[in-house]
This record gives sequence, structure tokens and C-alpha cells, in this order.
Amino acid sequence: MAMTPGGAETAAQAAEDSAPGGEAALVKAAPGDVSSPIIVPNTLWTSARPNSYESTAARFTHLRELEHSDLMLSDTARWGQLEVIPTKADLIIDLIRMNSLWPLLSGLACCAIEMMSAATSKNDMDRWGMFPFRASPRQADVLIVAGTLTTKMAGPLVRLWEQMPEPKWCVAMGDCTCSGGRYKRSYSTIEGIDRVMPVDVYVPGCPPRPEGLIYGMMKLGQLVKERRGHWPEHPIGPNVPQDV
Amino acid sequence: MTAPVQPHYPHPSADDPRIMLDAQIGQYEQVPPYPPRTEREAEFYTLGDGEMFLNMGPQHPSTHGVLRVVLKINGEKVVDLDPVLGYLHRGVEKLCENSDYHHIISQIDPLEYVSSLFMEWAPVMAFEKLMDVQVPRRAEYIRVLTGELLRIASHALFQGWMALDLGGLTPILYSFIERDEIVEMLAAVTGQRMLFNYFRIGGVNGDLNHEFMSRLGDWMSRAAVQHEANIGLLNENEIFVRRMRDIGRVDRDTALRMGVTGPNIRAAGIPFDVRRAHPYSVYPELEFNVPVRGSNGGGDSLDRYLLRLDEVRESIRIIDQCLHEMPDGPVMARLPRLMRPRPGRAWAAVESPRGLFGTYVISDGTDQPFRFRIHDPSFVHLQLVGMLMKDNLIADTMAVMASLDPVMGGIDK
Amino acid sequence: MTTVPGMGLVHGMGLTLRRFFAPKATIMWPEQNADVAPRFRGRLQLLYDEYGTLKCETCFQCAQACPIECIDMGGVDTRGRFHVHWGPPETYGERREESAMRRAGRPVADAAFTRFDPMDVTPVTAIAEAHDFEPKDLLPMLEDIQAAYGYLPVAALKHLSRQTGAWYAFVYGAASSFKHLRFEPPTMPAAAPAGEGLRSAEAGYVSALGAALSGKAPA
Amino acid sequence: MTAITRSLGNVSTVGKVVIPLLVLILVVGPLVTVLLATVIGPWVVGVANSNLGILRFVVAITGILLFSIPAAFIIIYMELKVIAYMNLRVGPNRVLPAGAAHSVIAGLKVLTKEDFSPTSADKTVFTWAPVMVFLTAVMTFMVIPFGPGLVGAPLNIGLLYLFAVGGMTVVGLLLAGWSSFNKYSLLGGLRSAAQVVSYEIPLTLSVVGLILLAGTLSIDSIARQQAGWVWDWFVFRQPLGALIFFIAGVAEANRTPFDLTEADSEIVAGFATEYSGMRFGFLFFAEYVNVFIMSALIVTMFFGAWNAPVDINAVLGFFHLAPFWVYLQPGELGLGLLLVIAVAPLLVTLALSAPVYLLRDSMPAWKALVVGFILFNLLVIGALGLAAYIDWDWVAGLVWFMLKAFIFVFVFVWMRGTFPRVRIDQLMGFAWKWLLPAALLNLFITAFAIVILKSAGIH
Repeated sequence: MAMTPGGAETAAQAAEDSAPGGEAALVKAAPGDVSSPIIVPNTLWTSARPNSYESTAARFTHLRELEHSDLMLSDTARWGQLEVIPTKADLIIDLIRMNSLWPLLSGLACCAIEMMSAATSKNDMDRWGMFPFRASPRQADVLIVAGTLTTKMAGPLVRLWEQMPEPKWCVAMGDCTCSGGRYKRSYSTIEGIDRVMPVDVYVPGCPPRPEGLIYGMMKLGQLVKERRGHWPEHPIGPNVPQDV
Repeated sequence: MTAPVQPHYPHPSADDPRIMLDAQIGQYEQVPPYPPRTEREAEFYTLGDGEMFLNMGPQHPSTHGVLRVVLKINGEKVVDLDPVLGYLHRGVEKLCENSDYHHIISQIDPLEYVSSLFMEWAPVMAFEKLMDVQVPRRAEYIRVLTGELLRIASHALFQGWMALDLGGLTPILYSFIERDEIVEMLAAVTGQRMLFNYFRIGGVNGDLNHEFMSRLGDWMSRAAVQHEANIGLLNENEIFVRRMRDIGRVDRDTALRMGVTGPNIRAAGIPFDVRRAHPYSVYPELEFNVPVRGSNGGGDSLDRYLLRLDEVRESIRIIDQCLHEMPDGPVMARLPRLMRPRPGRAWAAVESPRGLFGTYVISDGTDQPFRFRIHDPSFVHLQLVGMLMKDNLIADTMAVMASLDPVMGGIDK
Repeated sequence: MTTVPGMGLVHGMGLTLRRFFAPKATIMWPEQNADVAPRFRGRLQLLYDEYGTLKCETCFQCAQACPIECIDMGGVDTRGRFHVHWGPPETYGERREESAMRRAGRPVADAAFTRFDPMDVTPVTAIAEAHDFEPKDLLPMLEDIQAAYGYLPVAALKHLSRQTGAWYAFVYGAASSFKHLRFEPPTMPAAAPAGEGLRSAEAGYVSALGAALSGKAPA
Repeated sequence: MTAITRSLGNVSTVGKVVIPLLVLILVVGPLVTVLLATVIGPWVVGVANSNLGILRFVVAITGILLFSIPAAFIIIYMELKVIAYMNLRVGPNRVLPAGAAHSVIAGLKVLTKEDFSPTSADKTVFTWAPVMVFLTAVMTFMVIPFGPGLVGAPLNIGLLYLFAVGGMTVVGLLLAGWSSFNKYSLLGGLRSAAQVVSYEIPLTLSVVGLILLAGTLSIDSIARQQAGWVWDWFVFRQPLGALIFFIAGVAEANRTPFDLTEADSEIVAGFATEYSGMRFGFLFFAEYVNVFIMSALIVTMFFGAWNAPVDINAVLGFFHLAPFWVYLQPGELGLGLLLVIAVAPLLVTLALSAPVYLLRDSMPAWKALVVGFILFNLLVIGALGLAAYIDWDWVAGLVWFMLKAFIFVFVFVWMRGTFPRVRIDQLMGFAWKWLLPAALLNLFITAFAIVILKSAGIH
């Protein structure tokens, strides 16, 4: 994209402001000159994801141990250890649930507008069977928490969540619900709704685009589908490709 | 390495005081759970013959957010009501007082999330007054242009919500199509769909680009026609008109006494518009009418609804003029990066889609304001609710509430 | 209202019937993408300048400003002195672990809350206490810490960040912008300015980059 | 015995199961057949003959229960899709082509949800109220004639039964609203009581004029009187009555613009606020079954029931044609019939696949043959359907009845997609101030007309 006149002006002005003394601070690259990236051997810092930054094998083996342990055989996600063996019928039920996720008609703040936008004509959430925004929590499957959660609203929200019948899922939409967002420093907000209730899918963004919410709901559908019986093949968690 | 698996919820035990036993759940919850503190409370929380409380909200489909209204009803009739606020109180004013002047723009943006640009406009104007900044004329035109676009989007949403609260499913979807076009257009120039963070002290963040102009041209070519088609679904609908007429009538005196502004006061017959009464930006150079509705007795819900539709037509006119008269030039004034205005105070008000939105700033000479106060129109209009809803039916509460068009973000700040 | 009662209803029904047969406005995402403006801010990508160099200066301002702290970055500062890693694991390691155990019954996939070498941080606590844990007194505190240790150890900076509540990037930024503060022990020779000793490694990179930019395969 | 066990040991696992089964079938089968033919069969036939009424009732109830759930699913799907199209969206489209199974999936999901009842609710009433709502809806089906002879119970006071049973829906809704221990539910229940009771009166009165014209209370007879051309339908003799019946029917079915009982934006979900799981499913289905019943009633009363809009016999008679199926006498072919049955499929398949093969270069021969065979089958099905339509009047009646009923279902959905909701006082005022006088007016005009025409000697 071409630089706008205003942008050029502000850039020049920024340089002027930051270096009032002289020309030394101004970097002037000659055309054709490839400035060099800084490469320093990594001695002190341990990578967050060894697989993604280095080609060496993972040093963290706890996940693999966990996958081979007895814990992985049962669904310990929310309902505790399952005392039944999942069968094909459960898979069918999961498929059914996945394709009929009714959200609760509940919005807290700004993200509620984008949540509505996700359900309207342009980005039609109904295509996945997520249409009837049920007004009563008794008939809803998904609680989309859209907007800043304040301390005063926390009680009613948890109550709503507890009024929903199982099985139920929660989607945290927007930065404020994920972690407090731009109101993190406020005295009256809760820094992330996972402090007060369990969350299945986080949709970041301030606010996220409607497609973002739909993507989150699709992920939730995947989560519902793969909840049982498929644990080793589909680990839940950030899934970063190896060559990032 | 494997940590023991902890169950999420502790196993309930009778000793735990946090856990409510089944026997206790069956009892009525007292409303409120404390003895009355004022005379008003004592009066309100005393039930007459055949009356009962109906707690509407904070999560209710038509309270426009998280407002809670305790209704005292007798059958279907609302005898009395008590709005409870604060479910969206985020402490915006205090956050702004702890941010530097540039940062305030992004802090105040989601205050009233339907019309964010106006939330930026008022503080930016106040800071410009405080620092004696001359804004380039092109920047002013861009502000007016984007602001009026957003006003149309906001009024479109109002129309949809109005219908939704009266039980119509379809109009809100047509409104959202219109609104989506506008916000995508604004995203092309500001970079975001809702919380734009576009206005800067001394101008705007970036110049209008080709993408925006082409989208705007597309939209302008069919805006008026589309608007008329969409409103045709409701405007002549007998059910709609009968539900809105003579409901929630605000007379002139009440409107003046309660400090009502914006479309709500214009619907009551008083042509008060900040853009004309206290001109700012380049509005004096633009031609537009201030639509007024309502007879001598004031305006009802239908007047407020129709007036907003009139405003959309005026906004389209303003946009047209802006596009023709916009000068070339810079969009940003030359300003220091770190702002330390002189000690002083400034007030600036803009005409937001909901009325007069103002900010009051006191500077103590540092890079953060000493005091930062917000005047929000929705908060003022919510005071009318108690007056208008009384002695109406439960269904009318929705019509009245929707016609006042409050946004809880602005009310609770 | 129309003169004939009921005409408004008929008019509305006519409109909806016309829209019933009209082309639909839905964008069939994800099969078909919406026309998102190039200026849209909601995407994450590292941008390159006209010379093909990463614009990122590793100033950590974005990570610090990110409202949900989702930016997880590691790198070297502009003066080439030190590696910094800034991201959610540092700030929310504990909470993530708890949340993940609760939700999925398993620890987080990236257990990146790795600590640096253990060291005695009681002097840091004492220094912070002496300054009343005030983040505004960061510079005197850092000077005191340097006086106590001879340099600024990472663990001390982290501890200071945790004690005062200032963001780590803030503490680190303050420490790195003063010349008299150093990150290396006095016995160790100070690191050379960026890339001075690494020209050989860089030359290969630059040639590869040039090849990539000009579209030719690297020799 | 050892020989048998040894030889059994040699066969495979499947054989071990199949061979004894075969033996069992060969031995037991004839025995059972003989027993059925000689002893049980006559007994069953005798019992059935002596209890024909009960048998018919059981069959009818089973058929109606089997029909009502798919009908509700189809209407829910229609509502999803039609409203979506009117909203300029595409609606559900993920499960099956065009999302055809989304309503079924929603129903099944509701079935698997936690079945919840509030602590302070009256559990017995709370449980049985949805069942009552659903059953009254299904019971109304019993007297609706889907075609000539296709009626569960051909009562001669069918209309009376209809209004009596249909009015019982309100009891279920009221019980549901009251037992939930929720103020929104209570309001919803009371609203539904007020609304349904008020609209019962114009609904019933609007039909009285029709009863005067038809001279009977039997729905079947009313349907038969509308046979013939389009203008023989009662809607052209009772336009005002039809309009009142339609409006009151919308209110009876609790549909937009009269859906006050579960007004989302006012009283959260009305009487259904506290319902979850399958009990909610019952209420949900009952709503759509009611929609179908109302459409079916409107069609039966005013829009010619199962009769086609064109009098086919009159048309044929006009052209001096006997019905052409009279000429078709397959028996006359004699042995040639066998030849036709043997050869015709082959020949027709080849004939149908030839153009496909010739027109498309890329089409291999076997594919063309498959296409031809499918086309042939479609042809046969179409021919059989046409024959059934012509020969069995109940097939023709069912087709026309369903077509008309679903047109009215579409109108119901269309109205939901367009209108806002009326207010409770306007709703009641409309019923008592406008609909009731109009219905009475209709009744008087009809009575006068009949008296005058009769005295003039015109029937």
C-alpha cells in the first residue's frame, strides 16, 4: 500500500521529535542496501515451544507420558472420570450435539453487537444450526459471553451458567472475557471469565470479527465431536505447526 | 511430571457455608435482601393487593444490555418500577484519568459501542481546546464524514432493535446488512469494525484511501433506495404503528426539565441539535435540516422512531456535501509526541446519535488529565423510563425502552 | 398508516416475499472469504519494509500493549545486548496450568513458564520495600540492585517486576535504556554491539535473502 | 449325533450360526404356518371383526402419532429455511443437502439434554403438562380427513369434537405456566388462557355460518360438499367467515403476530421458560403440530378439503372422453403380457440410455446404462403414481390436501417472518370488539341469505 501523505509527515515528525539533537539517530538506508537482521546465539533463553523454534526433539515429555498413561483413557474434562465405555452411539450423539448448538441470547457489552452480526445475514451462523438464540437458559447449549464482565455482573452470569442444563459449553468472546482486555486495570472488572466459570473456547479480538466467532463455534463443534473416544489422535491445546 | 488431576468443583458438603442446600433454595428470595434504607425503597418494596415483583434483567432479551429493572406489576400492568444500574460499570473515567492523553482515545472508545467515533470525538475536541490545536480542515471533513456514516449505522441498528423488541424478526437482519456495509467501509479507513480508534488529537489517524472511497461510492448509489425499502417493512405496518402510538409520550416541559437531548428532544418538538446550537467542526458550512417531530403535547415512541429515520436522510445529505466540498491537505496537525497541556479545563460536546455527548477535562500540567468526566445522553434518557413506563403494560416497557435507544455501556460508564 | 386498513401488512408481506426470491447476502465463509480491507487491524503478521527486513525492532511495546497479552515473542533488543522473552507464559503460567487441568484434565501443551537460574532475591525484595514498591522509582531501584549484585540478573528483574506490579517489559525497557546499567557480570566482557562478530553468519543469510528477494535459487 | 457335531465343527463360524438357524426355520416355519392358518388366524380375524371400531382406532392413533412427528420436523425445517430466505440468508445447510436434517437433529439433541425440573416446581404437573399439550394437539388430528375415507374417526359431530378438544390445549399451557414456579411462566400461562379462550368464540362463530350452509357438523360431509370446481369451495360463499377463521386460527395456534404466550422480548420464553430437555421438545413439537392442524382445518373448511380445484370428470365429459384408463386392459394381452414384462424393461432401458450415450462423449457405456435404468425406474414410479392417483381417490385427495395445507403453513411462516407482535390489550380488544361482531354479522347475513333463497325456492 502506498504511503499516505499524512503518514509520511508523521513519520518524519516522529524522527524529529525523538532525536532533537542531530542527524545521527536518523537511519538512512541507501536504495539496494539490505540491512541486516541481528543474530545472536541463544544461550540464556529457553524456547516456549521447543519444536517450533528448534529442530531438536522435544525436551518436554510429560504430554507423551500422559498420553500413554491411564488418565488418557477416560474423559476427565469436565464431568470427571467417565464410568461408562463410549460406544458408537455416543459418537452419534456427539455428532448430533455438534450440529445443533443453540446459543443463549445474552450479551454483556460491545462484543454482543458483533455476536449479533455473526447471526445475521452477512455471516450466517445458522448455517451450522446455531440459530435459535434461545432467550431462556434452560433451552440453550452454549453460553457466549460477549463483553466485559464486571464484578457486579459476575454473580448473575454464573447463575445463568448454572441454570443451563448439561451438556453445556461456554465460549469466551473478546479480549475482556478472555483476560480482562483493555479494562484489565479497572477496579470493577473481572480479568477473564475463567476466574469464575469454565471456558471451552476463547475467541480473542477487540472485538473479534464475526467470522472469528463463527470459527470459535466451529472449533467448539469439533471439541464436542471429539470429546470422547478420540483423545490420543486429537490432543486439545495450542497446535502450532512444526515449522513456524 | 504428571500433576494430579483435580476435580473442578469441590465435592459438596453440608458444612460448607458457600453451598446452598436444597431446603434453602425453596424459600423465596427477598427483594431486596436488606431492610429498606430510604422512604422510596420502603414504598417501592411494599406490595399492594394483587401485585407482584417481576425482576427483568440483568440478562433479559430486551433490556439492551445488562440493565436490571424491578417491575411491580398488577396483572399485566406495571404499577411501579426500579431500575438498577451498574452491571456494566467498567470505571472508564478513572481509567482515563490514569492514561495519557493519546491513550484516552482508545480507552473511551468502547464506552458506547454502537457509536464509537463520537466517543472519540468529544474528548479529542476537549484536548484540542486545552492545547490550542488547529485541526486541518480536511481532517474535520473526514471526521464529519465518518461520523455521519456511523450515525446512519447506529440508527439502522436502532430500527432493527425497535422491531425486535416488538417481536419482529426480520427488520433487524435488514438493518444489520446496512450496518455491516458501513462498518466494513469504515474498517477500510480506520482498521477496525467497531472500536475504531481513529480520531487523534489534531486530526485523524490516516487519510481516506481508495478502498474506502470505492466502497462509499457503491453504497451511496443505493443508500437512499435501500433505506426507503427497509423502512417500508415497518413504517406502514398497522400492528407496529398501533403499538408505538401514544406510548411513552414525553412533553416539552418534561424533556427540558430532565435534560433530554438528541433525537428524543427533537421528537418532543424542540429543535435542539448540538451541531446547530453549539456549532463545532465544519458543521456551520454544511447544509442540513434539523428534523423535528411531535406536536404541542410532545412526542411519543412513534415520533422518536420516525425522527431517527428522518435523520438518516439528513445524514446522507451531509455525506454527499462532504464528498463534494472536502479540501485537500494534511489530516494531522504537527504536535509533540508527549502532550503536556497547560493547567486548565475544557468542555466539549458533540451530537452523538443518542444526543449530547460531552467530556469535561481538567489538566494539571502533567501528561495525564487530573479529572476526566463524561456526560452521556443515554444516562439522562434512562431517567425518563420510570416516568414513562408507569401505568403501562409490560409489553410497552419494551417499546418505550427501545424508542429511547439507550446503550448500557454509556449509562454505566 | 395507509388509508385502507391492512394495506401496511400486505405491503410488508409483499416485501418479505420479494426478498424470499432475491439473491442472498450471505458470504459463505469459510468456503468463500469476505472482502476484508487491507488496512484491517485484526490480523497478526510481521511486516517487512522495502528492503525486505523485518520491521520488528523487538521493542516489546506491542506485547506490552496487547490487551489480552496474546503476543508471545522472544528476541534480542535493539542494542544487541540481551535476549528477552515476553509472553503469556511468564505472566499467566500458573493460571493457564490450572485452567488447563480443570478443562482438559491435562497440563498445558507448552509448559513455557521456565525459570532462570535460581538465585537469592532477598536483596531485591529489601530494595523494593525500601522504595515502597513504587514502580515510578524504577531507576533508583535498578541502581540499587546493580549495586547489590554488580549487574542486573534476569531473575532479579523478574522478581522486581512481580514485586512492584510493573510489567516485565516495562522494567526491562527502563533497564535497557540507561547506559550505566548492565546485564552482564562485570567479570564477563560486555557483548559486542549487534552482529559485529557474526558477519560470517550474516553474510550467508544476506545472500540467501537477496536470492529470495530477486527470485533466484540460492547458489 | 457325533456325526452332526463333527461336521458342524468343520464349518466356519458363520456356518455354525446359519445352519442351525436354517434347520430351525425349516422345521418351525411350516408348523407355525399351519398353526396360524388353522387356529390363530380365524381367531384373530374373528376378534378383529367383532372389534372393528377399536382396531380402527388403534391403527388411526398409530398412524397419526407416526405422522405428527415428521410433520412437525418438516414444518420446523420449513420455518428455518423460509425465514432465513426472507432474511436474505441461506439458513441451515450443513447436514444433508440444503440442511434437510437440521430440524431432526435439533429434535434429537433436545432429547439428549438434561431433563430438569426446578426445585420448587410442582413436579407432577410440571411433567405432565407438556404431554397434555402434545396429546391434545394429536387428538385433534383424529377427525381431520386427509382424503376420502382417510380419517381417524369419522364422527358425525366432528366439528364439535374439534373445538372441544382444541380448547383443551389451553389447560396444558396453563398448567405448564403455573407449575414452573416462575413468574414469566405464570404470565405466559395466563396470557395463553386469556388469548385462547377469547379467540375460541370468534373461531367457533365463524364456522356457524358454514354449518348453516352445509347443514351438517360432520367434517367429512363438509369436505364432500366442496367437490367440483374451485368456485365450489366454501371460501367463496363465506369469505368473511374464512378471514375470521384464519385470524382466530393464528391466535389459537399462538403464532406471530399473536405469539404473546412465548414472547421472547417480553416474558422470556413464556410458559416454556423453565422447560428443558424433552419436555421442552413436547411443547416445541406441539406448537408446530398446532400450526399444521390449523392449516388443515382452514383447508378442510374453506378451501375444498382434499378436492382438486378442477373437476376432472366434467372436463373429460366436456370433451366426450371416457377416462382413458378404461381402455387399458392388461389382461387382454394374455400370454403377450408375460413377453411385455420380460422384454419391456430391457428395451425401454436401452432406449433411454441411447440418447445419453450418444450426446455425451465422455460417458462410458455402463454409466449410460445405469442412467437409463434409473430413468426407466423413475418412469415406472411416475406411471404407478399416476395410476394410483387416478384409480385410488384417496391418493389424489391426500396429494391435494397436503399441498394446500402446506401452502397455509407457508403463510403462517411468512407472517412470522414479517410481522411484529401485537400487545395484549390490543389482542383482546381485537377479539371482542372486531372479530366477534364480524363473526355474528357473518352468521346473520348467512342466515338471512339462506332464508331468502329458500323462500325464493333456490337451493
